[in-house]
Amino acid sequence: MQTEKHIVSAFDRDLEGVQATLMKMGGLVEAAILDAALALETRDAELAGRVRAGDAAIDALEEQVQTECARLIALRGPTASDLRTVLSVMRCAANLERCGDYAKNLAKRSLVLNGMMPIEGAPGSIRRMARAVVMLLKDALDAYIARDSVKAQDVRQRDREIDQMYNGLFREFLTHMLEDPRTITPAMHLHFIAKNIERVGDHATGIAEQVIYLVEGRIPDEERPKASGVAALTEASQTAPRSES
Amino acid sequence: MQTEKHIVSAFDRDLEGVQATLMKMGGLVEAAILDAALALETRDAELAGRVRAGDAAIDALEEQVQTECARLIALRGPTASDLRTVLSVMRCAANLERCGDYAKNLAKRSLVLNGMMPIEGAPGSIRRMARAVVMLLKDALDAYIARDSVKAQDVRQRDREIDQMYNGLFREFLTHMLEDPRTITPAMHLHFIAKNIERVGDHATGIAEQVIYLVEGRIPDEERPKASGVAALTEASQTAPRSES
Amino acid sequence: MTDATLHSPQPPRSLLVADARTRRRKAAETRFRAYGLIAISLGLAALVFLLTSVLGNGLGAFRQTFVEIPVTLDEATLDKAGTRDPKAMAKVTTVGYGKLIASALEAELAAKGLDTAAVDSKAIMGLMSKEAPADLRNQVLADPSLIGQTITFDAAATSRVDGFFKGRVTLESAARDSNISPEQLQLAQAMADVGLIETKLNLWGFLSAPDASELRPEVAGLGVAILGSAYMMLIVLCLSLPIGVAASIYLEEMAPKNKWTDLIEVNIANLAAVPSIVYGILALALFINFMGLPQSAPVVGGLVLTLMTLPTIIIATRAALKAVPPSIRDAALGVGASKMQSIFHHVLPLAMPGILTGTILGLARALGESAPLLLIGMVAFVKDFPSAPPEGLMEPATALPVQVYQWTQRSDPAFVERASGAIIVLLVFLLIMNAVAIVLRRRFERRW
Amino acid sequence: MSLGLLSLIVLGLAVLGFLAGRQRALRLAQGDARRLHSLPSYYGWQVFLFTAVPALALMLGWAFLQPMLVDARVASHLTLAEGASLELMMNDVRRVAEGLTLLPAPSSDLATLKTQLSDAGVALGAELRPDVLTAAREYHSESASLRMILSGLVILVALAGLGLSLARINPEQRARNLVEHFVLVLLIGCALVAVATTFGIIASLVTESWHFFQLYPARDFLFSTEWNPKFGGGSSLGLWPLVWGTLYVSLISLAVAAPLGLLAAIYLSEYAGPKTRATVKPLLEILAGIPSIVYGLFALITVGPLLRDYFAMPMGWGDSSSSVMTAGLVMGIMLIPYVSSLSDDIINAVPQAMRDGSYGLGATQSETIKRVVLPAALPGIVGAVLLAASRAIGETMIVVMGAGAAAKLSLNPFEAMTTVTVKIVSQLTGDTEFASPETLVAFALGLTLFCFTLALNVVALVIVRKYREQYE
Amino acid sequence: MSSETSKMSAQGVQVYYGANHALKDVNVEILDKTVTAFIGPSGCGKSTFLRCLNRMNDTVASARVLGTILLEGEDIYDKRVDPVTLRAKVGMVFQKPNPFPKSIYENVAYGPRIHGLTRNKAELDEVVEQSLRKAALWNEVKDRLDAPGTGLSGGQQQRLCIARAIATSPEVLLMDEPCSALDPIATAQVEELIDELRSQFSVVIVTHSMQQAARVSQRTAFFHLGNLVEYGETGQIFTNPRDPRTESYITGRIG
Amino acid sequence: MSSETSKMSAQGVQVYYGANHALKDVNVEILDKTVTAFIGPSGCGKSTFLRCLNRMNDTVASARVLGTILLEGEDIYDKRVDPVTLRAKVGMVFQKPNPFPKSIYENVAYGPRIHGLTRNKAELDEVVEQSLRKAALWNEVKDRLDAPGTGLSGGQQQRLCIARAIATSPEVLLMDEPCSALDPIATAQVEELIDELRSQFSVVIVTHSMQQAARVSQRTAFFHLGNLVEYGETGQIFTNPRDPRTESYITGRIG
Ligand SMILES: Nc1ncnc2c1ncn2[C@@H]1O[C@H](COP(=O)(O)OP(=O)(O)OP(=O)(O)O)[C@@H](O)[C@H]1O
Ligand SMILES: Nc1ncnc2c1ncn2[C@@H]1O[C@H](COP(=O)(O)OP(=O)(O)OP(=O)(O)O)[C@@H](O)[C@H]1O
Ligand SMILES: [Mg+2]
Ligand SMILES: [Mg+2]
Ligand SMILES: O=P([O-])([O-])[O-]
Repeated sequence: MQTEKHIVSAFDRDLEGVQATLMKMGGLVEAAILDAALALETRDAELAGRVRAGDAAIDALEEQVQTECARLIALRGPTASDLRTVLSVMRCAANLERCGDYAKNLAKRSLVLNGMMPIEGAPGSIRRMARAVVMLLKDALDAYIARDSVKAQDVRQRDREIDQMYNGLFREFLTHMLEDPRTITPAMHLHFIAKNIERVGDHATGIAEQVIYLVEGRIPDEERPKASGVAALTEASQTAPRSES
Repeated sequence: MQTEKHIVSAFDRDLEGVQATLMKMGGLVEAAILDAALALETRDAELAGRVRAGDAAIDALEEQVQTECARLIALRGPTASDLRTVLSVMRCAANLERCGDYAKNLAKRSLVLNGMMPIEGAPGSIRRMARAVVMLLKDALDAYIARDSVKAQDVRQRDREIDQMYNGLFREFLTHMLEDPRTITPAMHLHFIAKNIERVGDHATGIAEQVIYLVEGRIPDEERPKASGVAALTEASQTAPRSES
Repeated sequence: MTDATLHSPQPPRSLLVADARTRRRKAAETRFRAYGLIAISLGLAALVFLLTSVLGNGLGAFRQTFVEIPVTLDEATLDKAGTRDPKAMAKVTTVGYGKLIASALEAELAAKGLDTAAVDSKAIMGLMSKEAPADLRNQVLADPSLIGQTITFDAAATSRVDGFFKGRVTLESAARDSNISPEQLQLAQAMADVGLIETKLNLWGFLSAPDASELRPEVAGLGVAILGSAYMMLIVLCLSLPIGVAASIYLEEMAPKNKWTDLIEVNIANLAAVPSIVYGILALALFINFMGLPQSAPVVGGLVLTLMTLPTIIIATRAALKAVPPSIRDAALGVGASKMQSIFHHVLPLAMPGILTGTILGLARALGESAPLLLIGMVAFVKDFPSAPPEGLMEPATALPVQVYQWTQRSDPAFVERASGAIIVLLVFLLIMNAVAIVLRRRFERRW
Repeated sequence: MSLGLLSLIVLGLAVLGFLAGRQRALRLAQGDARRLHSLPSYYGWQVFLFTAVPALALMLGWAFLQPMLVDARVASHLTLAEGASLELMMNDVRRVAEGLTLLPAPSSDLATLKTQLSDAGVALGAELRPDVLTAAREYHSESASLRMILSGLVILVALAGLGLSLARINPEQRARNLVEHFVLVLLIGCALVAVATTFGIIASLVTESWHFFQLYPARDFLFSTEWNPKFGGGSSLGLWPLVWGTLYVSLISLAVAAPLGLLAAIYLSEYAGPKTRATVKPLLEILAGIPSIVYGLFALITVGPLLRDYFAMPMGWGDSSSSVMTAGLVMGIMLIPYVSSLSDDIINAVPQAMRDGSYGLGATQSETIKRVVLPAALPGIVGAVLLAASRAIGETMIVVMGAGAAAKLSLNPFEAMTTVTVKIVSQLTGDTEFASPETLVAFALGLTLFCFTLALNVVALVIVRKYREQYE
Repeated sequence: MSSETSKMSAQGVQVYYGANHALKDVNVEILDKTVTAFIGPSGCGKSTFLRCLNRMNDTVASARVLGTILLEGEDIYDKRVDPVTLRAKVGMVFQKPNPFPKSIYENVAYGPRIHGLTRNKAELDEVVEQSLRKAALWNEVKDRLDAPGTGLSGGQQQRLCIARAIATSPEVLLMDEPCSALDPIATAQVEELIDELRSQFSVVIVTHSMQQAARVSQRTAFFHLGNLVEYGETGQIFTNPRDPRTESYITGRIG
Repeated sequence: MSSETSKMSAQGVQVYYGANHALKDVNVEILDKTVTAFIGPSGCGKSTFLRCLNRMNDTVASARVLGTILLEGEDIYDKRVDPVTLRAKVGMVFQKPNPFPKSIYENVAYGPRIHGLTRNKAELDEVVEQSLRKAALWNEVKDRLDAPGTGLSGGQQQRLCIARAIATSPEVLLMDEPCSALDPIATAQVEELIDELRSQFSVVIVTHSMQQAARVSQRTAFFHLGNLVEYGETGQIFTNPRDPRTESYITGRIG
């Protein structure tokens, strides 16, 4: 990455502007996920409603970032690291937007769950997982800001932990369902919620990969260091299918 | 969109090349989804294995499209419709790649399901849904090739049908689970499979939106015409939460 | 495409081997170069030949053989009243002075013990220019205090004696010559041996003296011619520079580009190439015949040379104006200068070196021009200096190149030497003017 | 009041006007120049121009008209003797009148007056005749009074211009525009001088030739091959021997100058290093700067005898030192730089890109010159040679001094021949009387010469101009 | 970013060169404190229109301008308007840097001098310094104001020309391909300067380089065959032009 | 896309203009049937190096070239090599179109004529036609081969110059900013042509426009201050350059 200024400073200005928007988006998404998880735990319909409504703002920001980036490419014709920056901003925004969607979905499902039988401990577990994944997202964004590829690698590693948490929850909810058929419907929702939170982790990894792309000019080879490939699958075949779902 | 040639034909050549790659990707993805659904129905482990292995090719193609597009932007500095074309190709490739992931996941889960109790009629329903969604995807890609925004709008409308099919399957699997707790684990997998196929529909819609972006220069306002908004949700709250999950 | 058919017969050639064709081409190259060198050498040889011929013939004009005799300016003969009143003294004619000189010379010869038997006293006086007495008279009248003193008087020797010491006249040629006898020359040789006759530098005399008649080439000088030329140049400069510059500014900067200005342009280019003699005819018909200006006057010469120089100056000025890039004009107009302001503030000052160079070169050409002057009567024999301008402009004068022509038309071969000398003077003036022009151009040359 | 003093006064007034105008403008603007339409000095210039120009124009016009007016009035006093020309007498009158102004106390006695006059430096050829004296007196007083009137008028005009233009000043006045219009008119006037010159040339040549053809049949002039003027009358004035001589000399000179000049130009612009070029080019141009009189002398005293002694006499071709060959050779030397300089410019104007293009294809230098540069420059070079030809035809001094005076139609280049210009000079120098065909024929010759060179020049200029446009 | 008040307004402008109809019914509002770029293929009339805005076309004998052009509501083609005064208000910078071959100081001081804008030397000095500062040149030349302007580098020369134009405190600055004779780095500096100038002047720039128009302008006008095809916000013109001809030109399908 | 055999090879090339060390130790392999672009800031030595490749620098008295340059293995600076023969093999096209002021036919026929490449008129006609075809000009000029080359438009002139260079069937074509004097549409046509020529020749192009280098070349060499900083595949240079100086230049941080 270049640290000097562009000769024409307008480009630097534009680039900084769009990255600031991206960071704002990141903040909103993090808050949305945490809020949604809180709403689920506290059965706070009003908070959940706010999270659902807030997604529009995230969507709008994403659209703004995409338009700005397209404009930047059209007007400035960036190359090399500049181009990578713009493209990575676009991809990160797409990642964050999707995370926003998950938060909204979480909020929606938490409203649905409010009307159902609560499952002991589950919302707490969800919230813990949400907190962990938000930490991951935050770190990915920090790594982005700092163009810190080491930290980005770390994020990619830590996504495995999220995967493990998800596997744990998968089993937990399955147990509940088997134990008490009345919990089947709410557990289904919780299943989907957990899956979505796991996906947020994947998107954080996606952002971390953009950092590496930015710094090194190439997307890292394997999509992400996997827990253990086929072995994990056979194990998971009994529990939860891994990741890229 | 422009129909005339560029003065420098190399750009046209590049652009056509990358779009051809995209179409090839589309073909692979469609086949993968259909094959995976077939493997599920026929419990054909070998076919499922092939689908899983085939995803690497799709991923490679996606990476190729992304690199080519970045290169195209760096070398040609496209503007206006050219830029939109390049950006839409990048977004479509991301969409298709994700669809490829779903196909792979379907294949993986079908392997897992092979070892479990079969659920009557479910694989057939899944396969019907998969066929419908592949039709949708095909139409979306056709609309892309033809830059046909009318057809793209049609794709967006038809995504509702996929959503309805998914809702139907959701209830069906839920019934199975409630009726026979032994089916809970396989039904969970089927749930996720159905959800993923529904997501393929969403991605087809995403491609259709890119067509509209290409032709009209803007992403259509509401993400997609929804079945009925809040009304659908309250209904779905008892069944399946809609779409953006 | 049928690429295969293209250049198929050529076997691949190595760079390192020169084929016959290449060698032939190299030889042609060398030959061609030689032709150019030969042409230049011939041109330069002609120049050298011309200059040596002129110098060889003309340098002698700056040296003059003088008879040096001590003359006692006797008050009794020269100023009988003793009042030193110039009017009274002017009554004594050249004849009186002639006698004085003759006696002084004879006395001196006797004193030096030279044998004058072979020549009579008239012949002895014949060694000196017929102008000598007048010369002495002028000296005395200019400085009456000399009367009573004995001064060393340098009397110009006649052209034959002068020629003898410069090698132009020999004893044999003198034998065939009615104006000089071998005996006179032998006497002159003897006088030279004792220091009575000496050939010395006579630069000032040659440059300042007026023309002299056919019989006294030894005292003919360029004074009137130089003055006449100077007057004419003054007129040319004062008229052609402002008019030329003004006309150029109009034509180059102001005039609309249409058929009329095109015609004027061709007209000016043509005027520059009209033979100079045609201008002479114009001057004769217009200034002298029609307007009644006096013949032989510098004013007429000046006017005709002005007309001749004008196109040159206009062309040079327009070239100089054209060389100022249009961007300068745009720049001035762009900040709100009017057209006139842009021209007078920017274009003209920038073009000035070019204009001046052109003007000087035009003047130089005018200075060397003779044909038109012949026609307006400047070939007349003029012995009197014209007075100071402006009156002097109307008085008869001659000009350097015409003076040359005049002298070549005279029969005495001594005038050939004078003519060549005059040409050297003319060339020196031209050299100076051209040098100034070159310095100007070098100094202010601008590469945009 | 002399014209010089008068112009000084007018100029003085104009300078005063400038200062006053500037001052007044500033005062009207309360000292703040920004309120004025134009810069203050433009108001000054406006007053200056309105003061000086009309007054000076009046003065100049008057100066031209006055002699004619006075001449007309004075001529009536003269009794013209048999055979005497009015011209000559008027000259006397003017001289005497001029002398009268110089003398403090002119005597009334004719004889004393004459000595007085000659003492004052006015030498009179003939006796001073009484009618001449009266005429001179008349002339004197007429001139003096006219001069007085003129002075008064001029100063009045200047003052009027000054007053009027000062009065018109106000801050909104577009002084700059006014001044600029005024200057433009002056510029146009100057540009017209060039036109007037051509007009004057044509008019004088045509009118005098017209006089000639009234005295001498045009047919004989144009078609006769004999030139034999006799001042007693009965001359044959055929043009052809002169034209032949002119062309012959010009041809020889071009045969010398064209190849030498062109080759020299090629060498200088293409082969010579900057140092050689910087020395040789000015050296060659010296040849063009040398006045033709010098070449004339060179021909007369050096080349002529040389050719005669070493070529003509030994070969038995003639024994004249003046010859067509002498004049042609010397003129050829003179013309070398005309050809070389112009060709050099033209060759240099061929863009370097053209040469690079050729070198880039693997051409040698001489191939590049012969196949690219010269063909490109050819029209320009032709133009240069034509201009040199025009110069050769119009050249006077070299032929006057080198070619001889015998009008002949001969092919032998070592014989003396004569040219149009030589004959113009010989017919018009000396005492000229504008009444005989022997004198007037010079104008017809001049007209012929003018037409010849005009045609050549126009063709050459058109070619050169076209060529220049090619690369612009 | 830019206030949206109109500075100049061209209404139905048509230009003929003799019989050649070079500009056909052009309507443009030049906004205040905005960089407006004119783009289009060669010979489409960009420069012609630009030169209409300060009546530089008056100097072309064959040119005939119809229609109205208003500068702050006043018709600049009114008979009472002196083009000389107009050009002080609507400054111009040309394709090739064209400093006068005088000192840097004199270059900048020329405009104020001929228009009599200052009352004394101190005021003039002040104007010169301010203009050079605005043109981002002061620091580079402040120690050699007496050095000839032609001795500066190309980019500096162009900035000097801009300073010279600024010195008459114009309201609009017209620039006809101001960077086409400069190397890339000097171009960038001048572009940067244009970007800064926009806070104080309306800038109108003709450029052959679409990239440049994209970089420096907020508004872009696209000319084609003497017509104003499209005029709008630069981002929109470059990402989503309305007229297919603009689209074709921008994406390199027509020249 | 392009075969990877080396056509010309520069090894340790150094150029001095008098005492000015203009080019420092440049090593480049020019590949066969490939467009190689030289980019870099003004004065970095691009043209200098280009002109070393066909010894056009021989015409500059002060220039001194060290190092070896091989054309198909033969040292072109060998004493036995006649630059005249070399230049027929390594053709050159210049910045400004410079057709000879002759007919179109004569322009193209010039090279074959001076090198005696054809035996008769029919062969020459054939060569001219083929060259014009390759230069994508044949259809535009086939009906007026006798018209002067200078009467063509700028872009056509440049293509004529290319045809002229092709006519001696060179192995390498050098082009020094061949489009900088052309308008965008002509530029595009010439770029298109360069793209086509690559199937038959090695093309080396110097350009100031990075966009142009990106568009037409397969290999790019970046020069800076007389050094060859980076040389590689164009896509890589423009998306992911290895040297930070290249990166800075490409992204507009140094001029
Ligand atoms: N002084 C002139 N006399 C006659 N026609 C002119 C003149 N100036 C321009 N034209 C014509 O007017 C039209 C528009 O020219 P203009 O210079 O405005 O184009 P442009 O868009 O600025 O082109 P470029 O990008 O080449 O500068 C062209 O057809 C041109 O030939
Ligand atoms: N004929 C010459 N004599 C002396 N120095 C020269 C000559 N040609 C070039 N140079 C110097 O050599 C260096 C490299 O010049 P060169 O022309 O190769 O640069 P370039 O990269 O082509 O620049 P540009 O992009 O401006 O054409 C410069 O410093 C230049 O001043
Ligand atoms: Mg959303
Ligand atoms: Mg270069
Ligand atoms: O983001 P997904 O719904 O495709 O996992």
